[in-house]
Amino acid sequence: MSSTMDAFTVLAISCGAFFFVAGTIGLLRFPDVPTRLHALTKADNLGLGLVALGLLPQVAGPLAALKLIIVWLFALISGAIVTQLIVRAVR
Amino acid sequence: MTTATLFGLCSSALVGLGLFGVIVDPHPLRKILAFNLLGSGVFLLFGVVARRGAAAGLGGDPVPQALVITGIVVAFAATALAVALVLRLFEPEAGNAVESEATSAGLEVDGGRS
Amino acid sequence: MPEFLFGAALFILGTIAVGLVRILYSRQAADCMMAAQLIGTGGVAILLLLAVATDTPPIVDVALMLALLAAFASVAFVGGLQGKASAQAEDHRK
Amino acid sequence: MAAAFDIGLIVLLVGIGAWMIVVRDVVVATIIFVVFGLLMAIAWVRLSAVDVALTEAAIGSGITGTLLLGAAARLKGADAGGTRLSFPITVVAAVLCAMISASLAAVALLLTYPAPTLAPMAMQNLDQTGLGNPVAAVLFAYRALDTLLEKVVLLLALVGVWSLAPDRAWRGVPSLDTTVPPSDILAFFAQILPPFGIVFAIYMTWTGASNPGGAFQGGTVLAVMWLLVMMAGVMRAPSISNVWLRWLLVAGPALFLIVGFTGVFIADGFLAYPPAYAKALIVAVEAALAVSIAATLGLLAAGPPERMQQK
Repeated sequence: MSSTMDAFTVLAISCGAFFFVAGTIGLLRFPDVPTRLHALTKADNLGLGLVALGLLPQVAGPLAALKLIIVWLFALISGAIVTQLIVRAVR
Repeated sequence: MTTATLFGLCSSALVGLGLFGVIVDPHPLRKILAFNLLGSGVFLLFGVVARRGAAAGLGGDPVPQALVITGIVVAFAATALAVALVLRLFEPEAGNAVESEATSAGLEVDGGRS
Repeated sequence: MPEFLFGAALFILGTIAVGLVRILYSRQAADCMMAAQLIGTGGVAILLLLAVATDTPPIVDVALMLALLAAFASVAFVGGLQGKASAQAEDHRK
Repeated sequence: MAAAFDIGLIVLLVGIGAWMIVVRDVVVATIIFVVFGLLMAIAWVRLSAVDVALTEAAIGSGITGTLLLGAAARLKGADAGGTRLSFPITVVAAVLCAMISASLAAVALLLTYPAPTLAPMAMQNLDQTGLGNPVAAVLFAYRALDTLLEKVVLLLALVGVWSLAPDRAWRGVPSLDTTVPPSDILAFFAQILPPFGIVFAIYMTWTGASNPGGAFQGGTVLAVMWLLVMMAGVMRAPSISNVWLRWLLVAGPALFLIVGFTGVFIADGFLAYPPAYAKALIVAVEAALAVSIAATLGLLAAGPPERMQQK
C-alpha cells in the first residue's frame, strides 16, 4: 500500500516539477508581458497544485492534508488577482 | 560540511556585501538597504550559533532564536525611522519650512500631496 | 523518500533562480512586478516539500504565511513601479 | 541531497545580495531586497528556526516592501545622488570588506564542538511556564524583560517617525495614497484577503503557545492586512491624534507591565508568573501585544502624518 502511495507521490511531484520548468521556459521565451505573466501564473500554480497533491499521502492526518490544500488555494487566489493588477498597470 | 557551517559561510559573505554597500553606495535609500543586508548576515550568524546548539530534542538553541526574532522586529522599526529621516531630508520644501508655515498659518490647508 | 523530496526542492529552486534572473534583468518594469509572484508559488512549493522531507509540520505554516503575504508584496511592487511601467508602455506605442 | 539543496540556496542568496548592491535602479534594488527576504525565510527553515522563518516571511515581505518602495517612489524626483567615491577608494573598501568576510568565515569554520547551548535548561523549565514552544517561553518567561523593552523601543521609533511630521500636518493623517493608485481590482483584493489574513493572524497568535508562531508573527500579519485595506481605500487611514488608536498602541505593553508588577505580589518577582496561571497570563499578554504590534508596525510603515483630516 505504502509503496503505491510513494509511487503516486513521486509521479505527481515529478509532473509538478515539469510544470515549473514549463513556466520558466515560458518566462524566458514569450515575447511580451501579458504572455510571460500567463506562463508564470498558470504553469507555476498548476505545478504547486501537483506538488501539494503529491504530498497529500505523506502527511500525518486529514487536517494536515487540508492545510496543504488551503496553501494551494491561497496561491491560486492571489495569483489570479495579482495578474489582473500587473496587466492593468502595464496597459 | 554541516548545514550550520555552510550557512556560516553564507552569513559572512552577506556581512561583507552589506558593509561594502553601506560604504560605497551614495544613495541614502540604498545605504539603508545595504545596512539591512548586513543585518541579515549578522542574524544568520546568530541562527548558525543556535543551530549548532541543538540539544534536548530541539533543532536549535531557542535563546538565540528568540533574540533574532526580537532583532528582526527592531531592525524593521529602525529602518522605518531611517526612511522617514531620509524622506524629510530630501523633501523639496524642507529648506524653507518657516516660509511654508507662514503661508499655511491659520488655515487648515490640504497638504498638497493628497 | 526524503532524498527525492530534497531533490525536487533543489530542482524547483533552480527554476526559480533562472526565472528571477530573467525577470529582474529585464529592462521592462512590468517584469520586475512578477518577482514576488514567482517566489509566492515556487517558494511555497519548496517549503511544502521541506516540511514533508524533514517531517516538521509547522513549516506548512511558513508556506501559508508566504502564500498570503507574497500577494501583498506584489501589490507593493506594482505600486512602486506603476509610473515607470506606464511610461514605458507609452514609449512602446509611439 | 539535503546538502546540495543548502548549497544551491546559499549560492542564490549570496548572488541576489550581490546583485542588490550593484544594480543601478533604486526601485529594482528594493524589489531584490524583498525577494531576498522571502528567500531568507527558506534559509531559516533549513536552520531549524521555524519561528524566525515566520517572522522573516511576515516582516521581510509585505511590510518592508511597502515602506521602502513608497520611499523609493518619493525620492525619484529629489536629487538624492550624493557623491560617488573615487575608484581607488572603492577598491580599498572592497578589499577591507572581503577581509572582514574572510575572518568571519574563518570564525564560522573554526567553531568547535560541543557548542555551548541553553536548550536543555530551556526544556527543563518549560513545564513551569505551561507552554510547549521553547522560543515563546524564552520571549515571554525567561527573557520577558527583553520583550517588554523591545515593545517600548517600537513605540519610541513610532514617536520618532511622528515627530518628523511637517508643522502643517501635526496630528494629521499619514498618507498612503502615493504608493498605489486605488482601483476596483485592488479594492476587491482588499476585501477578499483580510478575512483570511485575520483568521491566520489569530491562529498564529494562539498556536504560538505550543507551536512555532506567536504575537510578533500574528501582529505583523494583522498590520499587513490593515495596510492593504488602507492602501486600497477601503478604510481610511486614522488621524494620529485619535484616542482609540493611542490606546491600541499602548494596550499590549501596558498589560505586560501590569502583569509584570502583579508578579511582584503573587509570584517570585517582577515579570514572574504564578505557575498555575502562567499559560493563561502569557496567552493574554500575547493577544494584547499582537494588537499593539499590528497598530505600531502598520503606522511605522505608513510613515509620518502628511495632511490634516478632511472634513
